[in-house]
Amino acid sequence: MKPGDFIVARQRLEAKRRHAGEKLTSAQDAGRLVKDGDHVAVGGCLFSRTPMLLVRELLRQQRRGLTLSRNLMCFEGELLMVAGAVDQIVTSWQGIGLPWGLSRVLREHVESGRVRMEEWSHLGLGLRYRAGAMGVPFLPTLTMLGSDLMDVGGSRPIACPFTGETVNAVPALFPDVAILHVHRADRHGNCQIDGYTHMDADIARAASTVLVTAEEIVDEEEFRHHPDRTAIPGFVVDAVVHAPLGAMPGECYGLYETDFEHFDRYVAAINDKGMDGVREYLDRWVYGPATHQEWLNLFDPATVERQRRFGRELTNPEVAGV
Amino acid sequence: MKPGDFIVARQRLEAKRRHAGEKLTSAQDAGRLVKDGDHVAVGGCLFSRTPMLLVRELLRQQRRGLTLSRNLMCFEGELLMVAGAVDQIVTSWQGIGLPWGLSRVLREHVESGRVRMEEWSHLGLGLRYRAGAMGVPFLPTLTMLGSDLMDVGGSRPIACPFTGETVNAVPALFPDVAILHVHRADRHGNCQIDGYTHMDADIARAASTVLVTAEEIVDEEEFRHHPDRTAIPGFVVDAVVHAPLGAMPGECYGLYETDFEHFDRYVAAINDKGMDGVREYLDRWVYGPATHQEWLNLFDPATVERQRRFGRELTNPEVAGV
Amino acid sequence: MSGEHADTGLGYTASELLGVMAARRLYDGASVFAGVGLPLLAAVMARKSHAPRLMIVVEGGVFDPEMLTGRLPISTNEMRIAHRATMLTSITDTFLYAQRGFLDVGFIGGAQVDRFGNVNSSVIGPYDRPKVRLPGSGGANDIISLCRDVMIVTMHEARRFVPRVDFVTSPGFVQGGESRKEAGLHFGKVSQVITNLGLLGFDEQERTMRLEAVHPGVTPQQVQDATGFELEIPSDVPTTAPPTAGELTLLRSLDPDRRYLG
Amino acid sequence: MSGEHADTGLGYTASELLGVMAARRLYDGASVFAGVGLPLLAAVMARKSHAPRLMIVVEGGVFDPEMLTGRLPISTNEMRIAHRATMLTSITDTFLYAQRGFLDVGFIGGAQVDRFGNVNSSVIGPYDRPKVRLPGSGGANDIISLCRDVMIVTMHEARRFVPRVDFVTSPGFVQGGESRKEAGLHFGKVSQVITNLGLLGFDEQERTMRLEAVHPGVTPQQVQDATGFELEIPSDVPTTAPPTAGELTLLRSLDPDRRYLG
Repeated sequence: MKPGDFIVARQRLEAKRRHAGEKLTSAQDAGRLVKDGDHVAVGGCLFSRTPMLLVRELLRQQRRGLTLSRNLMCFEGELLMVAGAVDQIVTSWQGIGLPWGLSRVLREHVESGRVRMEEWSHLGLGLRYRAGAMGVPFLPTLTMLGSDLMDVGGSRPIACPFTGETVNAVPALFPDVAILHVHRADRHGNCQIDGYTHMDADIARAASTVLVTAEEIVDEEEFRHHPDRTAIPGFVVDAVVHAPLGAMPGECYGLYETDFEHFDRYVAAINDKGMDGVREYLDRWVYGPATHQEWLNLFDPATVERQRRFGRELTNPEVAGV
Repeated sequence: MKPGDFIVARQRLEAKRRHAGEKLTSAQDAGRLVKDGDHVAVGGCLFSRTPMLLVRELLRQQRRGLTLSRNLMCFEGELLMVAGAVDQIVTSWQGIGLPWGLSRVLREHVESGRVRMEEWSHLGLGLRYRAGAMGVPFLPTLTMLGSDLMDVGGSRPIACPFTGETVNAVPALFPDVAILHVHRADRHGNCQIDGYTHMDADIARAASTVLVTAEEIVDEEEFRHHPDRTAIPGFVVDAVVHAPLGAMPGECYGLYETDFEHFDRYVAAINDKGMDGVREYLDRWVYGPATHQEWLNLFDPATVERQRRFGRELTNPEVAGV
Repeated sequence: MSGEHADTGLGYTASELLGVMAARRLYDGASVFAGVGLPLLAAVMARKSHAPRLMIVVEGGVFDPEMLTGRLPISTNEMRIAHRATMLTSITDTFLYAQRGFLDVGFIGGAQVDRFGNVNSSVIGPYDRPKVRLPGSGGANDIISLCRDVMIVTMHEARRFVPRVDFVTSPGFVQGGESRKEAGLHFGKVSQVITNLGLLGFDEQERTMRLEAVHPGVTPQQVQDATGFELEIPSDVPTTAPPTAGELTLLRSLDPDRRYLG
Repeated sequence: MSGEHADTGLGYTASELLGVMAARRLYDGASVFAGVGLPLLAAVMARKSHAPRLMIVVEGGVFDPEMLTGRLPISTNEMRIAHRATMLTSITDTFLYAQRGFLDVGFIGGAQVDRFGNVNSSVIGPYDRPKVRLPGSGGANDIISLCRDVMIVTMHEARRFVPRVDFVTSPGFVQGGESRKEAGLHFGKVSQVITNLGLLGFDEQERTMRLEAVHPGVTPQQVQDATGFELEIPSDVPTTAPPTAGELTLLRSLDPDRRYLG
């Protein structure tokens, strides 16, 4: 799809079999809705609410030629790059986090030309999703003007029709597929998110197909009891998969904190063995476990319990901060 | 301010004495922040969460030459028109509601040319506030194209720089003042809204000065306990006034329902006496009571209790609907 | 809508006829942008019968509400219409779902309709000094611009069905032909005009109004007589199936106080 | 930032010096867009001392958070940085508060800074086949474009302070003169570059970097030697007041594990 092509994007929505009923399905069936060459937008942000079950499913189903977009891309991007699933990433930042330094995976793949990195400012990419969510071809912004980022992704400086001032038009991004992890969903696809919402609500409306994993599958009554907590309405969603602890080793707000030691070990293996460190991780954590439960069984229960306690402590306002 | 002048709008924000502390004040002092000739945006929608204490204050302080904007304008617009406070209204619809027919007040003031009505589509006006909230001079939309509304308020059809397609650019609206009524606020101006949020969060960010009345003044801890419920952050707000039952005779979601009989009597008086019906209403309900409490005392306690019960019933999901 | 509460002599009123005809246009799994009044009643009725997974969306920021019997709402922005909703949000975001393409069906009314399906709810006479200042667009312009299929529901009177509306509040086919698309409206169209006399559609090329069906007991000539411009009338105009007893019973049960039905 | 943890020989490390100097720039009642690391520590420190009503905003959608001692965050998008916030929202909306003009102060770092205050955190070498692919802008471009006053905080090394950055990730004064404004950036500016050697600002006309102060024990020539282009150096360069014992005690108490301070 050409950047900003709101007409094709809407035609795709209209062409879809209308699907207001049951959305609950398996990760395998949800994953089959992704095709080789698709643009897949990943919800959450960095190591928060990364939809790891669907990331693993794309790896297990051996998708190829994907374009991957995410506002701050983390190790899920590295896994998909090393597995050869990705031709291009669209992001404002890629790494694990400051303590782990530059991403060797990113450097190897981009510097060699095997993967193209289309870089946007954080807001610039956010507005691209938002333009998609709004069904318009672009949004005007003041960010990125005067920078070399203007030329990387195809921003267009335009004259404001009212003031004559220069503003930056960023083209709408309409992903083929969005993959998201949320706190609660019902079988019709309604979703609740606790805490910060990252860009998930925009990504869901912008994408042609929306796949959601949820910590908990709840009854529709939960939504009728708290209607102002609904972040994504069901008619936007195509598939819902139950994935408790599904953002591990990252975090899910209020429920469990990121296990930073998991990333310590992951990065240490890369520093030790290069891309083979990632391949070993893939074997153990992605290709090994046949089900979500088998994957859960790989985590040390005491660690999981500790991360849950940390999550509760950090989001408990009774715990004094400075 | 010229339509869409984001530069002047931001200069006004920057020129304001930064004010991150105490915002709790009286209606009188809050009302003094509105000047003759100001553009005042009214929060809520129709008879929901109308900031009646501040509307009464503008009337009591005899503001003149106001431009009034609201997405669906209700009887607060009529009161201000009949009192001679308003030169122009900017809205998508004006009336009380379908059962009461065309607004005689609107007809008399607009047909005579005393008040100009700048009409936008409902979304069109919403996007003008949103553009203001975003700090950009305009937003593109597909609405209003092909209609005579394009010429009324100054929309501009423009060519999309990516697709070449025609989109409608609606200019940002930066009100001088926003007046809002919310469920809960703290003394630093943080606001919570229950249920539907209308356009209040956008209006607050778009305006140069923001005046809020709240059903309840709560401790900052309430916000730290439910941070994802905060609709408007304190640094956007200039004044907070405590106004329990402050949206009566209209509704406040979850707390009390609109007293439709109040509007029956109001409209009956207009049908009977024309504009004098409104003037008598002003005398009794606006100029008469010197304080918010005196105004509250004018309502029949049994009716207030009934409307509270209706409000609870309607928002209680345990009450079966069809 | 004067006359809408009059009995048609066939066991139902004009408003009941409009409600039933509107409900029949709704299909299971669809999302419908419904205003208050008959369209809302029609949507609830459809959900209670042939379209149980109909998603009702109301411009006040309300998704998938139920209704309390005897508490029919007066506006799109109140607790009565939000009862047991699965989602409550802002008004602007609600319309943006329509702009993105999520809303299948929309209903609007209006003071005047012209032969291209343009609707006026703004002014009779010139805009700046109108003879009659009507309430304004509200969401009507947005619904007709952004929803996939739009139905105009109105009483059929010659003073309403005018050759050219005084003011295009809500664009139907604008000037006919390709002019709607040329104005930038690539999506949505006025699919049908539902009146108390019949169902009207639009010529595929010219985009002028044509009669597609008459209701029981109505002749094509009666429809033409109640229309202020020349209608395209095919040689063979079908008659709609009359409201069934089941439809009427259901519809009436949803509005026992006859707040919308009169 | 190699060398940042080295003792300066004056009783504090380079990173402590940076933290204290950054904290001093913050004033009561201001809103500050703070990333993780030293800027966040500086903001918390300011709030604990001279700016109790400082509003900290974090791009992950976090307003006015507190911190748990010993749980300093690693990213702008996690529970550690959201602790006891008064508001949590979306990332895009958070940046839009900055675009509207609500954010007074922003801090950024970067791999390269040039004489116009442009910052590179994208690539060393050509964009398409870089010699070093750096992580990217994140929010740095947005902060420098949208906040009112922006401070660049970095270690002072000749390889960082280059005549022209390989890639302008975050525009300072672009090509100097009026070029930032001509590009459409009417607001915000790089007000100061805070390094371990001194404080630098920009000429009012040319917008080229100049030395404004040196830290205790540093000479202007040492600053020039650590800069890859010619600095404007006034004849009389003031020396900053050294971190006080109180400042250092407070700063260290906020990072007992020396996660940010090294």
